[in-house]
Amino acid sequence: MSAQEYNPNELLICTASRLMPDNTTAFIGTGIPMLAASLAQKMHAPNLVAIFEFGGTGAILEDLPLAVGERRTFHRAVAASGILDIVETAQRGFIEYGFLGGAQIDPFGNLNSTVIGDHDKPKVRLPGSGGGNDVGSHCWRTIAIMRHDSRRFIEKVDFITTPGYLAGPGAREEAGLPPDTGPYRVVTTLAVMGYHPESKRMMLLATQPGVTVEEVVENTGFELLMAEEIESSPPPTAEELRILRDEVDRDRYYI
Amino acid sequence: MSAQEYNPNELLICTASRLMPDNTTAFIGTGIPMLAASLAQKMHAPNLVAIFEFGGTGAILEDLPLAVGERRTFHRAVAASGILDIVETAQRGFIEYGFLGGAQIDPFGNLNSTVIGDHDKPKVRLPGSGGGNDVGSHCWRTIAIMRHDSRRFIEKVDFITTPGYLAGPGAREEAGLPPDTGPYRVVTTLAVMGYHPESKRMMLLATQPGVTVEEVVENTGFELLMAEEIESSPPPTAEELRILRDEVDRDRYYI
Amino acid sequence: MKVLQEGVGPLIQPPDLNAFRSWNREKPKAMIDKRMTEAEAIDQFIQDGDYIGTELYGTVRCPQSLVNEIVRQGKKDLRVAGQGVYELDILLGAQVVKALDITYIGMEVYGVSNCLRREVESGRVETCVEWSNAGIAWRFKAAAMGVPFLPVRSMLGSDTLRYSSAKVIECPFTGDLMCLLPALILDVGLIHVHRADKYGNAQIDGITGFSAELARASKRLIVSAEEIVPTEEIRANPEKTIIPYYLVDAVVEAPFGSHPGEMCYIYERDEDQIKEWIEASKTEETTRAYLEKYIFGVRDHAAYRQLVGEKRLADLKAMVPGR
Amino acid sequence: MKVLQEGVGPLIQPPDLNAFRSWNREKPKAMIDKRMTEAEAIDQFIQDGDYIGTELYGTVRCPQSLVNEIVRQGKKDLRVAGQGVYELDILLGAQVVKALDITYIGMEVYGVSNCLRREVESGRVETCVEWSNAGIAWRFKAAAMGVPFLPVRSMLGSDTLRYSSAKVIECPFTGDLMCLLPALILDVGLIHVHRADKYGNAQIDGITGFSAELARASKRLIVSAEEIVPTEEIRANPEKTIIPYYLVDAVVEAPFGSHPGEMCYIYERDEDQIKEWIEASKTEETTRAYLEKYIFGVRDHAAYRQLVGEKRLADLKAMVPGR
Repeated sequence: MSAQEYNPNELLICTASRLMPDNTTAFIGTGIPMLAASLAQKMHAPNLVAIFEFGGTGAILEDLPLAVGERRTFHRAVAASGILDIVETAQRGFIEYGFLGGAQIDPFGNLNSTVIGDHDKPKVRLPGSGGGNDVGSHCWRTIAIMRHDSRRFIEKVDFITTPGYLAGPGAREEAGLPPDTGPYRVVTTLAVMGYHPESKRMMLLATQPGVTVEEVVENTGFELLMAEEIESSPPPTAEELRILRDEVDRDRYYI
Repeated sequence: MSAQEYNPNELLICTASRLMPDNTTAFIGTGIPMLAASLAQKMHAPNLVAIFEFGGTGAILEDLPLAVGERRTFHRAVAASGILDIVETAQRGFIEYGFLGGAQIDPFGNLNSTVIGDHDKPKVRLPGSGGGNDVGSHCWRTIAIMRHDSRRFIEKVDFITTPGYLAGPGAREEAGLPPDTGPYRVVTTLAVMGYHPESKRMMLLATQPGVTVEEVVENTGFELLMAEEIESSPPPTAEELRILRDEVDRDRYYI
Repeated sequence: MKVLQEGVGPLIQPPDLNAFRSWNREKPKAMIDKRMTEAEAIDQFIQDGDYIGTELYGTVRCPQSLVNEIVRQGKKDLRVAGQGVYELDILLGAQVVKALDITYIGMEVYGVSNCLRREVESGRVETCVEWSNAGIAWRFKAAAMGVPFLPVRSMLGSDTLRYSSAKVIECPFTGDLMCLLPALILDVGLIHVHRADKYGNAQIDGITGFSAELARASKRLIVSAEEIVPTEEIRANPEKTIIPYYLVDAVVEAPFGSHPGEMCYIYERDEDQIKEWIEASKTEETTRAYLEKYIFGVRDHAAYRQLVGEKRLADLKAMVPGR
Repeated sequence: MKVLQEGVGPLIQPPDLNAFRSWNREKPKAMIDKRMTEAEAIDQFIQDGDYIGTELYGTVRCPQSLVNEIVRQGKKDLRVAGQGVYELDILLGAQVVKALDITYIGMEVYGVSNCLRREVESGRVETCVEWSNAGIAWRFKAAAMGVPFLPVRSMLGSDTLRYSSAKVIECPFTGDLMCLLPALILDVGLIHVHRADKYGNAQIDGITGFSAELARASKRLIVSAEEIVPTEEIRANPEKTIIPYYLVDAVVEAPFGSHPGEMCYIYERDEDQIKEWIEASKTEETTRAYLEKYIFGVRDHAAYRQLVGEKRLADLKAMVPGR
């Protein structure tokens, strides 16, 4: 694939990568977030502090981790501990960004990765929370990376595995979740979305290259708020793609 | 000092040592219990599992530890962790024996090491609980090592730092302490005492060599129950004294 | 204690910490040679219906040779605490699981677990009680501490809590709402480590996941190790001991015990066999064939290693870079 | 949440975990060179009236050069969490402590602390709130977990609980009574370690006491280290890191930083100086003379080492046997 062309995963990785500032802590889950974190370290954020659920803190992501507890998640790390040390670090307020995924998302950013249908008689049994609920409860800002279609972006998820803004403004705090936390961005191959500061409903911030606002709306199963100015998310740069292909994922596990 | 003679500390150490069976766990505090544990390992209990508050488990007490967190408390240990791992091990029921001390003890084995007089306007401010309360709450059987006089063995302690049987039968359980735990022995230079199985009051089991029952009673500020048969605690043996003097405390820190 | 909300999920294993204390008191504190084979350990320590748990992360450091033996011996009606990938998938594929305290069972980048879907959607797994990953680990931690619950801020506001057996209360110090997680005491815990001595003192290299917590939350604990080492090696580095011997009931020497999963610094994951399983797990029939080939068709873990092949195992070792 | 009993002791430091979260969010996550002298660290990070805590066991691994500097700079009205021997005795001897969450302050085999007696019996220490050793460590652990309390079975039934600020409740799962310990968040934590890099990544050899817990319970953390090592040495053994850099505000290189206490594997305790202190601490006058000699009379920790003498320090090193 040439530097001008890129595949959907490459787009997601580059878009997510740019959301990670230097000298910040980020709770990194399996898949796209690992590639995004590795790319970020090699681009604009050499001191991004990657934190992995099962104990790695501050690893240098020279080689791409393929799973959340494998040796690359604590390669030349500053600390290698265990899951509770990590999640308690998040619970104590030290982790700024967290990455999430799911089968369904609603306008308030609530995520479902547990069941389609009724919990006790599910149509589809999904894997369950994993670390998702922990990340969504404790990290200051969570970023969901999703496939974008109207069966996934729906008015009401079948099961709130991981809390977004729950029923809306104030609901997280009422439930006892830490104040000032919650969903921050949703990244898809069609768009980048945020949340309205008052209503806490999902809001279109930017479209991905070549995607129209109409396409985004069409593929979203609920009313999407619109930012005053909808930006065009810039495509992956030649430099990003080069590093991604030649350094981050040399073995093409994901791209 | 010849093998036939011995000083009060040597007597206490030997008496306490014999209370530690082989292949048992014992929570060892600073001072006499350390010497007793070391002596026990070199005599009848080579596999006594000495557990030290700040993290040492199963050390080989070749050299005498002088304080509860120093290197000899985890010398060739099977594990070296921290205070919470140790006390949680006790809380989980793994530690059979625990050693205690105090400035005052009452008929139910409650111990005071906090204040003489009123807490908020103390006549004498003592060090406080330290690990005492933890040991007395969680270990199955506690052994108090005390100086024996009627100002220390009193009807009511000024402050219950460490719970014995509190107000009597059932009181520990009512307070929420783990069932079937509590004071087991009191060792002094005058006697060895236990507790009556029903009334949970202190009971004379044996006198130390050369001490009469009357002397024990005289030096006890409350009514001491009497075992059906009061034994004579055998004096330190020549072998015990030799090991104590030549191996355990070569440098005469304590003896 | 006023409870503001409680999950509808049943307590699959009740948190009786006093009974746990009495149990722990009776465990032998002597240094006993506990070495045995997978077959002996599973036969002696796991009963049908037991509540079991495995410690691992993804496919890393799985007690796989032990799990295979559970299936081989036809243990059934197991209740299982799960965060798992391949190893819980194998148990589900073998249809020996009746109830789950579940946080995550899936194939990571390969997606959902076909076996979990079949077993839960068919109702063969009768009960799924939901938790987060840390939620399960904290439940082990509570048991390890010897207390019946821990307060946390995970799970609040979610259906994960609603379908758990957690409870919500108001903190009597601050007024904050807290999720209380009940202690989880395992009948049998299974952990694979880098090295252990014959008594059970065990050490792990790299991150330690929730091994300390699960080991301390288990009434019976089976440790498998890549290598059995002399006790002097343990005593030379007591800081590294994460499981002291008195927690352990059986020590199984299991080189490549985590295969097809990996063991950091020793061997890498066998991606080909994982993919073979992903394919096989798609139908009950191919699942049975896979189990036949890798579990029922081999006598023990040594025979399993032979089946996988010396060369392939050597290759997985060779893939490990310097530290 | 129905409280069945509560201690009469005040909460010297309230457990506001939400404020702690916000504080922690603002702490820099960048790798910044945090090396400074004792004088700079104490001046910059400790204010009069602060709530401080030291981590150690007995006289082992005391942050003594930092404590000496606190006295030297005349910090006062400190609130202190204490389990301590020599180092808290020095603070009490210098009359800079106003309130104590106390578990043990004494001289171990040498008996009660004269300074504690004088300061408490005179009322200069205005408040003593009682806890057990593990009680204080669990309070740090609660803060480290980010929760406002932990349930435990220590302290139940005792006056230690009655004069604490713990509360007793009934477990909503089992009905067992539990003692709830409020989280303890320090304004400033002081820890001495074997090695740290310039960013604050810190490692300890041997047992670790409650260092992990106290470090994570501190709003500001001053780490002193026997040795500053290159970060690559830390990254080569990340399992050994007990304090990651982002918790740390100041890194002070302090060889013999624990003197007259000991540092396992490096130097032994200076029994002669401990005895000198025990004698000196008997009256206010001799206490002042001791402080004059060892603290006010020397400019800094280097001058202190010179006063103690190279030969004596070398002897303390020589007393350490092989491992």
